[in-house]
Amino acid sequence: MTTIPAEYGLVLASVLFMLGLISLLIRRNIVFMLISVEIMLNAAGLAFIVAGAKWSQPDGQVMFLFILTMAAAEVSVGLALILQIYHQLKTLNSDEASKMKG
Amino acid sequence: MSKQDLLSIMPLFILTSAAILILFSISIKRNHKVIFGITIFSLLADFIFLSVVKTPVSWIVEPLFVFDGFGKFNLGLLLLTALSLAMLSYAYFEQREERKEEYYILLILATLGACTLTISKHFISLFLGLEILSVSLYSMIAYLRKRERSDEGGIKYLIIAACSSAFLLFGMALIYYVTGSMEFASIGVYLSALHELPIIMIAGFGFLIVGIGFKLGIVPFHMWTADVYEGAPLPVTSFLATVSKGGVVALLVRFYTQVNGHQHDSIVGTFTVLVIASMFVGNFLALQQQNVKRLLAYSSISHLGYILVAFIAGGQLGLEAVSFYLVAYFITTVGAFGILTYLSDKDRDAELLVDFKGLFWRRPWTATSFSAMLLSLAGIPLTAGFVGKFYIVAAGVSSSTWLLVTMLIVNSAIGLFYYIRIIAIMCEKEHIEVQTQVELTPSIYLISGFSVAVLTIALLWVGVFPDELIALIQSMLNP
Amino acid sequence: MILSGFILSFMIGGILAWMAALKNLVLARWISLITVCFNLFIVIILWVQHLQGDESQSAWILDFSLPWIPRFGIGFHLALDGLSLLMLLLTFFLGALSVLISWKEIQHQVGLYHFCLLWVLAGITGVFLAMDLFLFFFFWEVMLIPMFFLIIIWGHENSRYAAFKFFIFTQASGLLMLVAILGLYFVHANQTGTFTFDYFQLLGADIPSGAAMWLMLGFLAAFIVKLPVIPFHTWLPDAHSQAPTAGSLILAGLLLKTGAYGLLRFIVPLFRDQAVAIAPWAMAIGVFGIIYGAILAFSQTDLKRLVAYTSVSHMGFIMLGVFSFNMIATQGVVMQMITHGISTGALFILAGIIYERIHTRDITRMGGFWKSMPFLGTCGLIFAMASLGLPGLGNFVAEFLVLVGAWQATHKLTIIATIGLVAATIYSLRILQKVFYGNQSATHGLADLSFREKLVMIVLVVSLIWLGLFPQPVLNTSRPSVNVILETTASSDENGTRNPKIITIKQKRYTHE
Amino acid sequence: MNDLLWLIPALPFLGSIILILAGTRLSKKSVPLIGVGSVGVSALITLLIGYDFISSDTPPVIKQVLWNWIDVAGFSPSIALHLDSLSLVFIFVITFIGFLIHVYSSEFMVDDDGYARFFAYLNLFVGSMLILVLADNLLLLYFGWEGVGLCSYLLIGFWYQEEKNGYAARKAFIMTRVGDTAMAIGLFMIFKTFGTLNITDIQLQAPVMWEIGATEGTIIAFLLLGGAVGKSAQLPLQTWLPDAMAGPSPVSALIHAATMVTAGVYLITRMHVVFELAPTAQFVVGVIGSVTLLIAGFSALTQYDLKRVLAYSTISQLGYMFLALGVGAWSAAIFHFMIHAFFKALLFLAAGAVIMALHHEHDMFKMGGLRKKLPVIYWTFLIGAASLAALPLITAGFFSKDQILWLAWAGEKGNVWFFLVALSGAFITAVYTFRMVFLTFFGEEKSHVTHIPGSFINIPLIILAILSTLAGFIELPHSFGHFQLFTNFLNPLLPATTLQSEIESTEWMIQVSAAALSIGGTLLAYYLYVKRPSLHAQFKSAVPQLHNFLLHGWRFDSLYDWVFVKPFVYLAAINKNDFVDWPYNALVNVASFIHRMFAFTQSGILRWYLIGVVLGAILILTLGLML
Repeated sequence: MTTIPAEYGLVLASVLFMLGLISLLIRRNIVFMLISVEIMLNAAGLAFIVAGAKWSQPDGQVMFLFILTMAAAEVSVGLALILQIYHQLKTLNSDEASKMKG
Repeated sequence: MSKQDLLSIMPLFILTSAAILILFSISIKRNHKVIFGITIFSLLADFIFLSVVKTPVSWIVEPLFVFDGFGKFNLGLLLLTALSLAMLSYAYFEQREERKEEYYILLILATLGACTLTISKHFISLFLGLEILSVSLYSMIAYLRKRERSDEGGIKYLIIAACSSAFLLFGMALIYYVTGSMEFASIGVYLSALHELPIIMIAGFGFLIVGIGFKLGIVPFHMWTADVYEGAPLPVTSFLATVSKGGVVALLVRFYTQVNGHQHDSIVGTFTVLVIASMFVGNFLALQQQNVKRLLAYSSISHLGYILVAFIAGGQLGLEAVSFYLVAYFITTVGAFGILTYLSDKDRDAELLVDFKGLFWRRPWTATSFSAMLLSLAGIPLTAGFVGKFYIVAAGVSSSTWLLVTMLIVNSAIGLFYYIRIIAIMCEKEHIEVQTQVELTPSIYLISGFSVAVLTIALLWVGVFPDELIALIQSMLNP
Repeated sequence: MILSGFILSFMIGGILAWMAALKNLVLARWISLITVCFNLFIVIILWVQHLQGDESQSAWILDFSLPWIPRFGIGFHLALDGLSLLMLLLTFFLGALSVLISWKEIQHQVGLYHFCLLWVLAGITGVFLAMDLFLFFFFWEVMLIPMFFLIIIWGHENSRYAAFKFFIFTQASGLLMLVAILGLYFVHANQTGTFTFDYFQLLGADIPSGAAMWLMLGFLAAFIVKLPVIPFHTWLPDAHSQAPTAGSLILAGLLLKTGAYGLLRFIVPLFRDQAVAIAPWAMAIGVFGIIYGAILAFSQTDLKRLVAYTSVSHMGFIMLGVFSFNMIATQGVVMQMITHGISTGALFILAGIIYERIHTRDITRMGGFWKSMPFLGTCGLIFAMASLGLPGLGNFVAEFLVLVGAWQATHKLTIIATIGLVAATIYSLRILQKVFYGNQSATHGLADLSFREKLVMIVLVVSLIWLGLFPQPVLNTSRPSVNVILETTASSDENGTRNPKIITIKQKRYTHE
Repeated sequence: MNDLLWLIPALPFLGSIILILAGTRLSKKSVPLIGVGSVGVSALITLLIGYDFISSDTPPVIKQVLWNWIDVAGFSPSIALHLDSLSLVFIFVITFIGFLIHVYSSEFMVDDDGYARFFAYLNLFVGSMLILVLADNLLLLYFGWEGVGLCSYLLIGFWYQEEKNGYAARKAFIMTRVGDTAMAIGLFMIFKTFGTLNITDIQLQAPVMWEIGATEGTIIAFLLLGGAVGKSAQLPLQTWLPDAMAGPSPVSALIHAATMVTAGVYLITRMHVVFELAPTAQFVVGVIGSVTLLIAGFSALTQYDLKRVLAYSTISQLGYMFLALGVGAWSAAIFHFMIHAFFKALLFLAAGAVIMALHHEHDMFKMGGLRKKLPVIYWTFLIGAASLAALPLITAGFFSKDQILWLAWAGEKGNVWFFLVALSGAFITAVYTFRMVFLTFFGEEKSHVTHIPGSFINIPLIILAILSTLAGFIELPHSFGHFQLFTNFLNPLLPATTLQSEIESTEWMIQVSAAALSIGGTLLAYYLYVKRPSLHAQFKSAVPQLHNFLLHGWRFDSLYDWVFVKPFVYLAAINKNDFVDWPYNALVNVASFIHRMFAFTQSGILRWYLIGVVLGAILILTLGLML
């Protein structure tokens, strides 16, 4: 059977990462920003898996599990915060949340 | 897992169990005093354990942790800082209507994360520590839910932190991809083999630096600092400024030394640029800042710059300088924020410069100790900050990194201005009418007052007789 | 032990005064007065003993040393020689006066005031005694903070600006010195392997000339900002004019002297060849300062500002003297440090007294005060004469010695400097003209001096005349230390740069001793 | 007896100290007791010491070291007094005339509320002047030199309520100070050369070290000359003296006629060795003297103010002395100094009395006809004037001036130009002197006398009048008598002037011409101001510019004003707030600008920060790749 070269995986991961990053930059809605961060994290996870596969070690996948867990925790806190923000600002536009500056 | 491993790792266990204990006690009955007691006790116990129990000089728990003098020193430092923060937190949260108790859990967990960082020798432990720290910080920053700014700070921190940790992870992944190992030491071995870094490696290190730079709040990842500092409750702000940064610095030092980065000009050069930028940007941002919290945030940016000067200078002296400066900086910062908490009242933090007008005549002692803190930040003799700065300059001169030393000098000259500006405002003669004291028994303030006093004394003591501390650091670093 | 006693007594006295002020203001004043006078008394005894002692003894009179920060080889090392003895005399003398003159002037936060005052004195004392470079730097910085508070809390209308300027100028230059000190430290360590900040050991270090130049510039920066030398003088007029009277007195009388002291104690012995190398520039800039300061002084209308610029002018003589490297000039510099301290301090006190009466420092609003304040007038006359270098008063001896010595080194510059005396005449007489001559402008509430003020004035006048007619004790006291300083300079012609001027001076000295 | 030498300067100092300290508390009686008494006693001691001095066959040199002033690396001037025949003459004049003037002042100033202050200053002056002439080293001399300068400043500005007095005083001090600066530099050079400032040593070493005309010697001589010119109000530093008349008349008499202004003469005579080694410098001395005497003489012709006439005449007479020094007629110069001290003091005191009598009227054209009203003043003034105009045979002035004329002609350093200048000067002197006399005392009365001077004013006048007649006879020219007490007295110290060969015979011609000219001048004055008073008015209207030009002392003041004063003041004014400060302020502004820029980046917008992070990442990557 043919194996996919590791570089491809890495490229895919980086593309994914880039996508996440760009959407993070262009999105105003905080929820979407959160989602794009998740994409970036998963991209990193993918990169780990690829690397692990390259060296045929479990560590990459272990790392991926950790990342998932962390992402979950992050999202939960994030959503709670977003609720609070919505209560106060009545909007999810991140640019509105700029009371502090200077 | 050997008994030795257990003993070594015990400090982390103690913290964890403390957190769980608090969880239980909350579920039984909410009682601020008790919770507070438990927190203090556990942190204290942890510290005592650390300092009393004899463990071998350097013990490695494969593959994640290493317990050497440096780690232990920073561990102790972080624990003490967390302790003093906890003591300051009591009065602060007592007068606020939100539910206070969970705060302590978060505090302990965040401390745990920071501690993990200091002793980690592996990407996984690094990642774990970092995330424990971050996640608990998200909620700590936004802890005062009623406060709009608190939430705003929280969300900002959350998004940027997540983004940066994504960078961090991706960087790790890349490094892992190249080297096939996630352990610092073996990465170092791999690197020492080749003299020219491959591009992916550079990218990896770059992303790593992004992640770490964010946590340290050095330029150009500094922008969140001011807003978050301002938004967060004061104890949390000081936690951000001290414990979280301290842990990361310790990690950075370890990683840097183990992969011996100072061999690679690209890394050194990058750091140099970042450091110089941080010093300048931090100081200039602080120059005419009207909000003390933000001012301290900006000044912390430049102070991180100072620390990293010694870090780049490297060598034995550099390492000592970093540790010493961390101590001095922690004492000073905690003290400064402690005084802010001490002055804050029910509905708002004392953060605007006008709150300090004529403080010398209203509260001479507070003002005196606050100006001591500020002078220490400015690096004026009789204070710990001076010796710290001296140490750093010494390190820089000894390794003759003249560029950085000159920049350091220039910046401390600039920095003088805004520190003494606060002092000047405190000296101003016209008294503004003393605002009505919050309806609390002063006994609550005793704790924070006490801890501030202790910090001030420590500050001056270290400033005048730094020798004990230096001896301690040396004994820890090079046994 | 006595030496650390001086410093400690000031610190403790300051704290006591602060405490006492919570109960009773007069008590606080007395405490600080007694502290200073006690030290003055002790140091006078030391001096008398020293004068009775034979000439041949070594330059160093007392020495006190404790380990402080072994890690860096920093010791708490104080030592006293003739030069520092004189400086201490001056410090305590002016210190006592500054307590006396702020007796009535300061009514606000008396305790804190005396605390700051005494701590400034402590810092200055430390600077004059420290024989460990780190310790020196430590005290160098310590004396600034209380001074800063003195200016900003008890200063005049624009005190904040002045205080900032003062603080930042001196601090920034001080940091440069810190770097230089560390550089010297490591250079010495690399050569000998012993890490130490001790003055006497560092004297031994022979530094690669390239590095030495930079290190010297580092030291120089701190000293010439303090002195101050054009173009680093601009902090001085503001600080002097805004500070309370005692503040100006200490600034002019003592803080500037720390700069001069530094030049003598560190620049010349540590970096002989480099000092010789830059000497022409240093002298030129000093001479320029003499003229420039005089012209600016002439144009001022704020009395204290005027006096401030006169001290810019006078400090030029110090630059000129120090960098002509010979006995006469250097002795002149020592004299100048003392006499300028007294005479300029006196002028500031005068300004303060007038300010207390008419609440302005603007000389265009003064005039004809001789009529109502003849005593003050007489004193003012004498001080003005002192500052224009009238023979029979201390400053003449100082300036003449400097000029005679400088003539050995350079003719052109000395001539210009001497022309500076004319300029000095012009501004000094302007003070008298505007303040005491003419018709009485402000008649209201011009009582002549109170007993306390008279006492201060008389003490000043007497000391000036005494220094003018019997300067020899002072010169004898400083001779051994000056000898030491110059020996090192002179010995630099055997090894390294040959410098004709120094050789001639050496011959001169030996033929006459 | 000679051990009392130190008392001579010490007593006046003591007196002034007492007066300063106790001043206001003393009564009108006791003030003059101290003030006059101290000077009187030192005059007495002077007489005693002088007696010893003369009676001892070989004139001794008394040296008295009081204490060691400064001693640094061979620079060791001490406070030491040195009395020889030259300084004896000076201290005699100073103490004796000083005493008379003190006596005079005790009445003259009695109504002034600064009575004690006046005597304090006056004593201080006498003390410093004595130090000046008794000093055995140049530094101590400089001490006295500056001291008298100070006193002159104080006394010119004695009436301090008048702003202009203050300015006149300041002018005097600063201008003399300019000269002093030159002198100070001279001292530096002397010390560099000889390693000492002791006068006798210098006089001994100088001939050894330099041959005649040595550059160094010449420079030093010129520098000393600078000092002398400043103090003695010679060109180009003469303009302060006329303004100095703002002081009370006794002050003008003592300081600005008899003693201080002659300090320059003293200095040059004292250092005559140096000047003899520097012919150029000495010649310049002569030139300065002659030019000054003419310029001042012409200015004197046009003055209105009685005292200003006297001031200009003083300048002119000092010019004579300088001329004498220039031709190496040392003793002649000193002799003229002494005589001049007598009659000029007399004239000033008399003028002061007149002015007081007319209630502070200075303008001669408002006086007149005082001959009857103030007989004593009139006669004494007349005698003084005669002596100033050098009317032949009867006046001391004749003999002293004649000697200078003769030596200007016959001395080997003299020449015909010096002589002619001196001769014409004599004529001018006679004219302005008697112009003064006639305007003041003749003609009809223009303002009436308010105050008749008492005996304390009259007696000194009479004594001085006697002196300025008889004192001349101690020194008679070769042509009749050849009786040279004074010259012989000074001789060992001051060498006699060597004459050109076989010129002796012409001396009587000189005297005759001088006598003729002075008499002629007197007559001319009589014709102009008594016979045909309209004439001088016509002259005035004929050439007003010339008249004003002379009236304002050849416009030297305006010249200096343009060349020195205005530029200085302008320079000071434009730089009042110190342009060195600008760069620092600029720095501050730049800093705050940068702050605002950075603060702008802290927009508080989340995505903005994220962009920051990303940019940072890019930056780091590029850095990593580049480095």
